[in-house]
Amino acid sequence: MAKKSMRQAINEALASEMRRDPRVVIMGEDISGGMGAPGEDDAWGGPLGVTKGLMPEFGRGRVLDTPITESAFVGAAAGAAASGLRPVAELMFVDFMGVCFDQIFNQAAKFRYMFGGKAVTPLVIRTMFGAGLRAASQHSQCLYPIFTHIPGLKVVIPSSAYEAKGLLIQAIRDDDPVIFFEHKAMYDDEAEVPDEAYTIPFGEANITREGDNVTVVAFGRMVQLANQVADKLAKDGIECTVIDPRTTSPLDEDTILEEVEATGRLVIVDEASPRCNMATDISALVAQRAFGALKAPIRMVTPPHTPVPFAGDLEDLYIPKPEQIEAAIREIAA
Amino acid sequence: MAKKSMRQAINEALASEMRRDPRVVIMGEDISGGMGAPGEDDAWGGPLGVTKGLMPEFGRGRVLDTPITESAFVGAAAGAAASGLRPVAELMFVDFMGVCFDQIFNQAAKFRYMFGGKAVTPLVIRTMFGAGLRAASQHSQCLYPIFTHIPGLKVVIPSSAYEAKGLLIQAIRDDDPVIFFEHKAMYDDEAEVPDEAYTIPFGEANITREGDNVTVVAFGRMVQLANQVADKLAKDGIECTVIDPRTTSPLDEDTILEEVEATGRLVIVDEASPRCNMATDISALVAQRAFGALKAPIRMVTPPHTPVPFAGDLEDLYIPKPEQIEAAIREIAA
Amino acid sequence: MQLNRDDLLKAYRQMKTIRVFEERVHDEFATGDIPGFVHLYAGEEASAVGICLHLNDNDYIASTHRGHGHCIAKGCDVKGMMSEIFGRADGLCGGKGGSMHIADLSRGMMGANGIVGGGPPLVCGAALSAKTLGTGGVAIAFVGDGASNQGTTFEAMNLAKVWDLPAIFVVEDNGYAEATSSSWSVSGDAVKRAAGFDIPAQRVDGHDFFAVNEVAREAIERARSGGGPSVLHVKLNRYFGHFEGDAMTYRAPDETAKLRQEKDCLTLFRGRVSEAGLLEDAQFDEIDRDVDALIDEAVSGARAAPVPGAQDLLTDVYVSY
Amino acid sequence: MQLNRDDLLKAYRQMKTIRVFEERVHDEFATGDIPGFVHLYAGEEASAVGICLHLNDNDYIASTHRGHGHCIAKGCDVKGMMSEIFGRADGLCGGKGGSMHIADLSRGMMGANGIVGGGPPLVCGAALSAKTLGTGGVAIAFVGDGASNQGTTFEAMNLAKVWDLPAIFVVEDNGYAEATSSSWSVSGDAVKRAAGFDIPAQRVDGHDFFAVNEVAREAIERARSGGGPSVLHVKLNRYFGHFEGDAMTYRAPDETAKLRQEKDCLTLFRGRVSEAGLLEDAQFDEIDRDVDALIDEAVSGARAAPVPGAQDLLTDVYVSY
Ligand SMILES: Cc1ncc(C[n+]2csc(CCOP(=O)(O)OP(=O)(O)O)c2C)c(N)n1
Ligand SMILES: Cc1ncc(C[n+]2csc(CCOP(=O)(O)OP(=O)(O)O)c2C)c(N)n1
Ligand SMILES: [Mg+2]
Ligand SMILES: [Mg+2]
Repeated sequence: MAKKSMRQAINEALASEMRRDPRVVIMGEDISGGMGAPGEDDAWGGPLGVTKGLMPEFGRGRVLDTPITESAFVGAAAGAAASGLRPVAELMFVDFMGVCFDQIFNQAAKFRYMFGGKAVTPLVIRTMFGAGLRAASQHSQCLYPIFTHIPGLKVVIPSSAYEAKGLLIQAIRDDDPVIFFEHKAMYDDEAEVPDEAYTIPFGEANITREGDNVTVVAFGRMVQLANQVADKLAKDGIECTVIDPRTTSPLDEDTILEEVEATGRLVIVDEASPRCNMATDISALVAQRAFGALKAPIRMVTPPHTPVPFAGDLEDLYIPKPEQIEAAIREIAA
Repeated sequence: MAKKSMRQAINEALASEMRRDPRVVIMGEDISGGMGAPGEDDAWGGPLGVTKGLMPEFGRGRVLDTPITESAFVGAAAGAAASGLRPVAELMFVDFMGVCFDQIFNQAAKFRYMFGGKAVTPLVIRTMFGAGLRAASQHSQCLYPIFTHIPGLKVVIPSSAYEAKGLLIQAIRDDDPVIFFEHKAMYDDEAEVPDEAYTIPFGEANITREGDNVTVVAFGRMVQLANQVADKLAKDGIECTVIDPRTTSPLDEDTILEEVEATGRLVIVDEASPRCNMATDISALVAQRAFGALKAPIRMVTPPHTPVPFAGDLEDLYIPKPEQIEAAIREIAA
Repeated sequence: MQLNRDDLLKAYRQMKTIRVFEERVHDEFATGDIPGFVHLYAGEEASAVGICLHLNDNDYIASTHRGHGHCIAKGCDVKGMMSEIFGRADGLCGGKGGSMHIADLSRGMMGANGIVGGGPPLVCGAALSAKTLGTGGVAIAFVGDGASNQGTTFEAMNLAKVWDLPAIFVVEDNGYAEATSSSWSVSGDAVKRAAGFDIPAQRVDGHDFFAVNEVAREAIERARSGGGPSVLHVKLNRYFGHFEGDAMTYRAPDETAKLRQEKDCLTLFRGRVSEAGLLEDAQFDEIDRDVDALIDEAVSGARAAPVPGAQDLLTDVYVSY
Repeated sequence: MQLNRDDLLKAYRQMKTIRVFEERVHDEFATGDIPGFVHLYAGEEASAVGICLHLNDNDYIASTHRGHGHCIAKGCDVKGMMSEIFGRADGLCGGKGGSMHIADLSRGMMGANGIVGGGPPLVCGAALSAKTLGTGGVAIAFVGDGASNQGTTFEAMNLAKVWDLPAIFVVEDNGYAEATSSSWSVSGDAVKRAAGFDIPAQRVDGHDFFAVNEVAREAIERARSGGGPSVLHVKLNRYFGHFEGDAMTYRAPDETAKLRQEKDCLTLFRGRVSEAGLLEDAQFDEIDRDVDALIDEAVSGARAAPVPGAQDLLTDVYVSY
């Protein structure tokens, strides 16, 4: 197996599903790039090059660049999904959901229920999230708690290149609307990624590390940080179980509850804004259903309740840091 | 003091602030009604008559009907707030936030932070929420957890006509963007409401009932249900403290923590979808900061993770019911 | 008139079905037995029927909150619709959707929609499916005058043109959005706006079935043959309030009475067809009787049908859990 | 030409300031010391300056992600801007906003905006404030060709017309939205689209300061005197990539070089003004020296300025907590 970047893993997932199923089409702003322009074709392949090479292979009929018109093309993806295609739409930054959320949460997400179970809407929305690139308040948000809140959506947050490929292929084969969160600071992160297609099922958490003292649940890029910290603490005799839920909706409640039953201690690391986020969601799950096992307060490591600041030093203070995770674990492990 | 409906209480709050401050303007679809039409002026006063009578008193310059164009007029309200007016925009149903969320969460909510503390955006958005009117999936949602998630917004949920008047006047006088949630099934609910203007501060919970056994936190219409259940249980010797936080952002954490310290038992009643909602938010607060006091698992009473169904019997099953609240309290009170 | 007798019979039957359906829902609503918000299409029948007569199950439409007429014209089962409106388990959506969410994807009906302007983007998608899968289908978004001001509608028009989709946007301008006159809320008009996108557009009298049918034929043929999107601006009127319960004080006192007398699309249709000697009174009367019986049956069926139960609350959120 | 010498001097100084500012940010970005996404306005100066020359601090503008030029033309402090772009505590936004969020409400600059199409609704609000409070002000939204397809832009145009607001929508059509040509993404054009709303519109060569200044004068006078909104379609070009780091492979190889040679707004301005004998070379040269010195100072000031600290992270979320 070769080391591949998350960028390449996602590209491979798209290519393999487009080869496999002619109903898979992709769309988004500059996902190929150069429409109507005098220079090169496929000039961009998305702003970060993730979709590069797909248009040359699959043609403009299946790789659809769009005007800047998120409501129309995300809605078009929803409508296409309900009428026979399996579209993968790219919402460049999840921060842009505010101009097209209706088509996601009131249309795609609710078709099946409102229509009495008769609609099938195999829509995937890929989107970039997260802080760390000095992209400031309107290009750095996580927002997955908002999507997790909405019944009818599935929400996926891969924590590595390997996870990204398997989860994206699963997302494309899934018959429900899925929103797929790609951390913008992770595209160059490498992992062993098989060349062939593989799927990782939704709602099955990945236990990346086992230990008896503290359970740590983390999402997306925070999984990496949690693992680093756990490695470090192991040297001091504090052994952590680290859980990557992979999907926040559906959520693998059983694995989380079982692991908390075993350790009695829980830290949750969530890069999203702290109110009504995944850290609170999992805290609540455990405080309701594994209360008897808890030996210490639950600890949440999140950013503060502020927009994401621009200046590098402020942004670094904003994002959850290994030291904060470590402090939280130590505090309750003691 | 006279008994007044929540409809009238809100109308009085708007009228009193419009009299007091010429910068207060209101806008929304048919908030007066009849623009360009051959029949009566002020034909609607909003779809439920809440703003009736304001146009005749304040004129079309300050009571602005709009085309169906939520992005434009909610954004206009934000822009007007940043440039000298104090607008109150009506987003008819909060379910429509999906077509205008960007102007709320990326623009109004973030101005102050992004601009280094130099913007003041005294914007109020009034909106209808909640189930119970057989209005189906796209007209019955709560969605306040989404707004609570966003730094820079204040989120208000009055639980009675009295609360509505005082909190809305506070909202209009507040210098930050506020979203004000009116439960559509409560407009006819009556309470003693003073004729004169009064304010209820944000971030100060109301303890509607005191008791030693169980703390119940509820929001909006659920406060009424919680009080009913508490009255009933008192006869069986189970004494509840019921807390109405009034605002979910800012949240009066201290009152909640103090009361849980006292009772050691917590039930949260939230009409919003169960994932990443206020019930999880408060569970997490308590599991982190009052863990030592907790004598029993936290219990959350919420609807299921489904869209709101249309048929009456299904909707009644969907909405949290007194029996569920009672069962949750009894379970942990024992 | 390119229509044969069968077409005329079908058109009349559909328009009449919509009319009787809506008048009956109006009456039943007054009994208090229909829950929720109900928006009636009566008066606008020539638009839905005139347009959908050109369509088959391969074609898609997206409708609005005022969706009953489009549903019937697109072939949705009338009894299933009535049951849905009453919130019954045998409703088209199992009672989970109600009046504002009736859909039948198997007939190409993508749903009434509770969100003003919700449909146009969806229709771009259905048109894209048709184009990509080569089904030969077209997709039509019905929007109101009010919805014609919503950003989604403009975006969808531009996208349909840029992507060269077999999509048609029908602006049903009934003069009002709730209590607001379109003469105030719509600056410019739908035809000029279409010109802004280089999209061919036609204005048509929506009381005149034949006029609607004809402009729709052109637009649909253009779409089917790869000629891209069109806009139709259909001027018409609604007979009832915005929703059931609306006192309509914003309208002139005699407005609807006059419209019913002078502009009724059914009366105009019958008059014109009779005059041309294409159908006989007996044929009309037979349809009238059929339709009355059908709607009676639909209402009594709906009233007798079971309501959904607890077992239905949690299903249909996802295909796979 | 209705402009006096002071106007011409001011216009040249501002255009030159923008140009040197942007060329310098380009160079500084290449050193790796400027964080985040930076979009440069070089090449488009005649638009911002030609328009904003008519404005005062009572007037508002809303800008885009490509905001530096609008900021300078609207009177934002150049040193504060540079510090902001470097993320320093003395930046116009205390380092919290960065290039995409520079604002100064005291100068009527409502912010660059990271959301394409974010500005037009805000401008309706500023225009409403002006109208309601009787300030005599106008409000101008700058949008790109790409943003001209966003629903918010259309909605704002209709609302401005329906509310009869002193608002102007300037579509700065630089031929591209990221890597996508406006010839492909924009069906119709901005002038035709304005006609769809019955809004007066003008197309203008954005390389020609005087042409821009003149059409802007008309539109702004109309707005100030209660004549309602206008649209300007300004055709121009950007010299750098969409953002810093863009290799611009979608453009023709010699495209920007040719533009700089043939269409440069500064060169055209200087040539025309010199030819008419209105200003002398020495005057231009003096401004050039001033501007170079100012930008040098701005950069060295920004580089030397302290960064914001932990105490700044949690402030400025709310006015009251
Ligand atoms: C996004 C959104 N805004 C507002 C509403 C409330 N609403 C429902 S129908 C309606 C009027 C629609 O008018 P029009 O498009 O002309 O359709 P008509 O009712 O005349 O058929 C409004 C404002 C809504 N459902 N969705
Ligand atoms: C809502 C939204 N969609 C997409 C983007 C990403 N984006 C930033 S700038 C840009 C291109 C804008 O093009 P145009 O409006 O022509 O302005 P220009 O860059 O040419 O000045 C895009 C797609 C965004 N910031 N916001
Ligand atoms: Mg209408
Ligand atoms: Mg451009």
